Amino acid sequence: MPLQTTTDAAELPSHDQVSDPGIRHFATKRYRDSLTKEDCLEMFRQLYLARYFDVRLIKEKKRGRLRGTLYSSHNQEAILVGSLFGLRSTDWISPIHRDMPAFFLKDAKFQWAELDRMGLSIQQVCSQVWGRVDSPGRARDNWSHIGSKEKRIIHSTSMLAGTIPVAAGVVYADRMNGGDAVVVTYNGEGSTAQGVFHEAVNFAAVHKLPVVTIIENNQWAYGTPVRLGCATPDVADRAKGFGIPGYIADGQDVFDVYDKVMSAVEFARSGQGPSIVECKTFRAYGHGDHDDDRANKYRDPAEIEHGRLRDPIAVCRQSLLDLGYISAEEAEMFIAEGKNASEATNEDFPPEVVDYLNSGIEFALASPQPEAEEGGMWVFKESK
Amino acid sequence: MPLQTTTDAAELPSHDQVSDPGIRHFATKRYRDSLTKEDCLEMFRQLYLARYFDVRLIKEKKRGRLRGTLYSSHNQEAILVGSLFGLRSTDWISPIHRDMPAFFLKDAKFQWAELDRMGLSIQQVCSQVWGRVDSPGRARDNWSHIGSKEKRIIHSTSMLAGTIPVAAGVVYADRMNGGDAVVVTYNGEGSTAQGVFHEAVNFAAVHKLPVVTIIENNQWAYGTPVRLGCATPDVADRAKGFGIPGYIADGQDVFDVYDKVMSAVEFARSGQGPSIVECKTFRAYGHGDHDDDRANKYRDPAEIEHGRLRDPIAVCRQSLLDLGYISAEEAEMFIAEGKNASEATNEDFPPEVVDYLNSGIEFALASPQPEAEEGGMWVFKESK
Amino acid sequence: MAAIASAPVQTKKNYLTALKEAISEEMAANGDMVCLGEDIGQLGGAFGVTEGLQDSFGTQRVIDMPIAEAAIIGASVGLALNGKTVMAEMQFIDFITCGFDQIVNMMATYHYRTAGEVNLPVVVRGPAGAYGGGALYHSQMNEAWFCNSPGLRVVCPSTPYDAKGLLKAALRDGNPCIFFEIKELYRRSEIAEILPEDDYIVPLGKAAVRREGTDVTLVSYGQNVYHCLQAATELEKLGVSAEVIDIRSLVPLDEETIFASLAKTNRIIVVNEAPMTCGFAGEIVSRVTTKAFDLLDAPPVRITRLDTPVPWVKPLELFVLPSVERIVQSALQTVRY
Amino acid sequence: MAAIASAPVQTKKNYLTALKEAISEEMAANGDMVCLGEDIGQLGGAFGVTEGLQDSFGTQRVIDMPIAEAAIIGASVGLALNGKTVMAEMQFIDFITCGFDQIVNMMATYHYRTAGEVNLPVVVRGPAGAYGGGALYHSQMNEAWFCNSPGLRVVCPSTPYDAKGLLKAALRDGNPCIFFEIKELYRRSEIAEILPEDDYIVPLGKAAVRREGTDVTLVSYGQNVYHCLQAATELEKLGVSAEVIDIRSLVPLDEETIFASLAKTNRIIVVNEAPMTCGFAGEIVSRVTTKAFDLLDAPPVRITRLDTPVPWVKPLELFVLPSVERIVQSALQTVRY
Ligand SMILES: Cc1ncc(C[n+]2csc(CCOP(=O)(O)OP(=O)(O)O)c2C)c(N)n1
Ligand SMILES: Cc1ncc(C[n+]2csc(CCOP(=O)(O)OP(=O)(O)O)c2C)c(N)n1
Ligand SMILES: [Mg+2]
Ligand SMILES: [Mg+2]
Repeated sequence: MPLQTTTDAAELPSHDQVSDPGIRHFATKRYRDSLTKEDCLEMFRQLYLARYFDVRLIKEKKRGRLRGTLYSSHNQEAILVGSLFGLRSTDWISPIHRDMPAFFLKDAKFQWAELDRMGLSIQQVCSQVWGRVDSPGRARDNWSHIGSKEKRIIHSTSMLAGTIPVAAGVVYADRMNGGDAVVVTYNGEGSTAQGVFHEAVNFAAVHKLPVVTIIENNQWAYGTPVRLGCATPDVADRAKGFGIPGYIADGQDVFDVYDKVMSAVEFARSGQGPSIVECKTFRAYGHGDHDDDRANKYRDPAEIEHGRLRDPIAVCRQSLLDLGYISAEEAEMFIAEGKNASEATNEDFPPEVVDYLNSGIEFALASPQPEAEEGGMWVFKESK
Repeated sequence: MPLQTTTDAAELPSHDQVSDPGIRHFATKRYRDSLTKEDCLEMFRQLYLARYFDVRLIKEKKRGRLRGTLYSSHNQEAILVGSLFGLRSTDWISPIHRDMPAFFLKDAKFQWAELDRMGLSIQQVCSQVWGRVDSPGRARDNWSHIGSKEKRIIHSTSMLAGTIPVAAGVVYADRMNGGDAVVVTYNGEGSTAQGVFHEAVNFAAVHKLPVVTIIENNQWAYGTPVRLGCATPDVADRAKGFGIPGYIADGQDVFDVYDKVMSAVEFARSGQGPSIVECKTFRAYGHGDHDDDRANKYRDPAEIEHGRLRDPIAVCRQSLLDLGYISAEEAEMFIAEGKNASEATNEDFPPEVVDYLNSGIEFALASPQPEAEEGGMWVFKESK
Repeated sequence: MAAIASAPVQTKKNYLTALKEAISEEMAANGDMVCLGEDIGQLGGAFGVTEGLQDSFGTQRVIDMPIAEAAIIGASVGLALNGKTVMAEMQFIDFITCGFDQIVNMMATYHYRTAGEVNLPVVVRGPAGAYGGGALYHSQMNEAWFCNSPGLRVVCPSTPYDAKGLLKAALRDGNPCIFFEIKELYRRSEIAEILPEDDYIVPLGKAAVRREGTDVTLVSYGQNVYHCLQAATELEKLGVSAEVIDIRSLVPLDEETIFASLAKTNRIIVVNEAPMTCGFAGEIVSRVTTKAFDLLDAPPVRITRLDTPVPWVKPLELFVLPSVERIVQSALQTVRY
Repeated sequence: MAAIASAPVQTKKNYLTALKEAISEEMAANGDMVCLGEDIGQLGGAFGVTEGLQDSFGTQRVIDMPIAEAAIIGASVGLALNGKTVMAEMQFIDFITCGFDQIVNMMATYHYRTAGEVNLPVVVRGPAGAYGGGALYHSQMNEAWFCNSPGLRVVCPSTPYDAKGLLKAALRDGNPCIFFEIKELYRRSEIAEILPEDDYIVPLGKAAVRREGTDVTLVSYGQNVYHCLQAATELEKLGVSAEVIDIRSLVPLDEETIFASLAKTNRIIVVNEAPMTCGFAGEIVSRVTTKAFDLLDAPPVRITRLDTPVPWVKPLELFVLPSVERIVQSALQTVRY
């Protein structure tokens, strides 16, 4: 058992033996145990990549190069990296506003520097961010509202929790076709108050559909604390109302997220149905970049400090050190944790990470804006 | 302890001591224990009244005197009588399609034969059924969609579960005014799949609003069995997703319903928040009278027989016998149980019950239809 | 015997049967088609439109859904996104409000925001319309909301032939469609008709001239077509020749047929049972006046429901709805203008 | 010092401040008023419209709601049913779709179905409108849905004065109201103005003539009023005198002011940034052509958003929306007709 769990993990009976649905705070360890050294280092790199994407975009925005709101995933990257790492190319995902890196991290295992993958390419994602024609949606909708039928990413609207029923339909169709795809949907804890969340998870529960609903519990929904949106001790308790498992993961620990999400994913894939995985984390900044200043008013400084204490990069690095996967010197090469965009420099990140994003940005800048006339196109598919 | 519970009731700690919200299958016995002989006999009479209302309306419809669909509450009357009996005149209710008798049973304790009460009068209810101007809504909307601000009954639309947020708002306002009113809302088990059910109960849970949500689990939502709408073992398990208590009552036993609902009501009244009370019952006929024939096809005859075995009138009578509140002779005077409208006669019901309804019907038949022009009125309140 | 088998007696079929045939034939022809809705399986639907469908195609392709309209629409989108053709039933079209966001924001726009990568062959159909005593929540014609939400086809047949042909066309069109069925026509025997044995469709965006005339054009759809036809009969007795157009599909709209009629009559009355303000009657009036102003010899007329809900008891209900008499009176005024 | 205190320098106030003042003044005057919405308390709302409100009036009267629009509307109905006056904020008006059923079926009809026993003083307000790069879900003008749903007031101010006066009027009106705020105007300094010290309202159903003219009438509301005014300025240079009407309230609509203008100009162009089909531009065109046909010397014109969603990137967004240029060109054509 090479990896230490950061939580006080207790061995649970295997999934098939768990008959009473409800919270499973701790999944079995078997999924994280099967990660190789290469896997672990890859996940570490991906954390840097997600962080760098965020830091860089904030810089670009400050330079006036970007339009729209930045919803930072700073301090929450372990959820994306850990949840995406174990997916198969046939699996679907449905990220939300705070999950931009998910688009290129999807199915990035071992090949995140390659261009052709089951996720979107960094070129496509950057083209979207810069509003260019090479965005997969030709920049018709903004920011995180991209996706790809081919790459199995569901396009969200702004309406929170709105993709969960779509996700359920997608895997229902897959199951009809004899497939074994799973869909992983992402939602903030605040979004679990939406009616459609309930309708969709309930439907999935009734039909035992392979829908994994990740709750990124970053304690805040815009300016509203979790206690004003949810009265259960844990947001994962929502699962009890549907008769499905609810897992709780340490959202700062990429390996714990991997563990719990893979438990949920394989539970789903084996036909046992949907589940909820609450990943406990903390929103580092404002809701969006426009909210950074105010977020320091409606949130207690002590709470912010505490919430940012366990940076996912640092937590992962410590695990790798403990495992002997990196040396003390290697560990000190790139210290990105805790640094806001204004403090971080390219030197804080592995060069391949910087190069990777640069290649995307360069591509995007060379891509033209769509022609105005496109605004009038594609309202309907032309009939045969 | 004069009353026997029909379920295997275990003593629970008092409400204040219950810290972990979740299912409480068995409430304390104290509420039913405080019922007097007079109370019990009154509830027995009210069961007859609810049943007679149903039987008589079916007869009237067969005679071609009524328009619209009849949603029979046959076999489910104990839920209405038991839940309404303990309410105060300041409390609100929100019944649905299957709960027509609730309108006149509300606050009927000791005075159900009087004309002026906190519920609607039988004259008003009959005027609504016959589409007359003396309906509290002047027969503008149909059947169960009546109510009264004055009598504290929320008007439902057809959209299932749609009154629960309204109920939450009503008691929020009451609490602001320093009141201690509780609202009791009624919903079928199928309706718990609606998004608005989730949104409203969640809101109530967050604010500990005195909202008691009764689930009439009659096993069927129109032509769909409960298992295709809900994946939890009990529908009351929905409560766990909100962090609130979920009670389960024997919906055939008026005293058990009274017990559990009063537990929920007093829990709510004391500021501890909302809860769900699942009353297990069985829909005797079709979804509506138009569905009677089909309901015998999509439902197993054995299931129907089993579901109708414990008629609430018979169950109550047996309790009264056991308690010595009625004699064996008295017990045999009115045998209404199990009888469909075609079989039942006025002789099967206590004469005061028949008279009571007759007075309502007579009144209604003397009440005129609204004038056509009223169709164009009251779209807006005229501005000051 | 052989002769009888080869030339069966053709029976007239009602509107409901026509819809049933459209669905079961499409299900048989397209293995990738799925139906979902409340009570559509074991029960066969509140009105029986899907009767027998689950027996024929199984529980996987004919899904009894929880009472959750947003989930029904959202799941339909997901099914279509992953290659299925979907028929989603609203038990009454009134309940579509509970899945409204999924319709106008998720489904209607999917093709647009993916620049054409994704198209969704989803038909959301359900019983609609008043005149039956259904009161506020079982009588609505809320088609205007969807006409004002770009990306949706909006269709409303008035005959069995059209019901079948338009539903098939909608299911094959590849775009999301809100399909308004007039429940008061479901079993109306007077309009039953013999349907073609062979597969056919009625193309979306093509109006039908139900009756030719020269003095005034009555434009309508759904149940009101019959009010117009009755009015035309009465008007004939009064010496007025009315042309009756059934537009059948609102989005896309066949403007040409309307303009061609107007070129003959120079007078137009639009009849529709939805509330007037921002309803589709106004849309037709606007199209005509902005695009064919010179054809008008008299002001166009809207005959619609008053701007009220649909009340329950009969006199009130009829008071707020278009009637044959209102059409006749308006037509007389218009031709005398 | 005393002089300064008694005659403070009056500062111009923007649209947002005007709204803030309306709400806080009504809250102060009416102890039975409650505000609810997402993030309206601790945060003060996404745009700051309720900034400071919770500090002044407490958490019980200024409620931070879960992200649940149906619960927000439904709870508003309940509060109003039990005697409260309610301001409910949609974080963006686009999200009203998630509470749509509660609005059109529960709230709009309550007065009607209780034959007047219950009336609901609920204003549902929220930021609306395009031109700001908000893309499909932060740009909508979906007022037509509500105009087609009897029982709702529908209001859309374009100036700080009106924003304050109309919001107060709506809160006192006693009927449910959907109040469209134009977020692009929230902080536009050019339109800031000095507001009366004393309490005032702008009555619902009264249009404002923003500029007088004789050749063509431009009718609009919200942001498009400024497009019309700019177009009028350019038209003046070209020798065309345009009258600009800001209707301000859609339901009820001040037809008289429009007809009076038309009596002068005999030409009308309606400008509106919502989709064309079944939008409010069509409603105005229909009212004019059915009720004031003889006043028209040229076909009325609708200048609206194309029947598309609002796309994100600027060139596309502007392509689908009404522009000053489109108005000018149309006006020139119209006067030459
Ligand atoms: C249906 C709906 N209502 C309101 C909003 C506005 N809104 C956008 S993000 C947000 C907060 C979301 O909080 P949470 O779900 O916790 O996700 P987080 O932003 O914290 O990651 C709100 C209220 C929305 N997008 N959709
Ligand atoms: C939002 C909505 N969707 C669908 C319907 C149609 N409908 C009316 S009653 C009913 C079944 C309700 O079942 P349940 O909640 O179990 O109540 P029961 O009739 O069994 O008492 C359905 C589907 C409706 N009224 N509202
Ligand atoms: Mg959050
Ligand atoms: Mg039921």
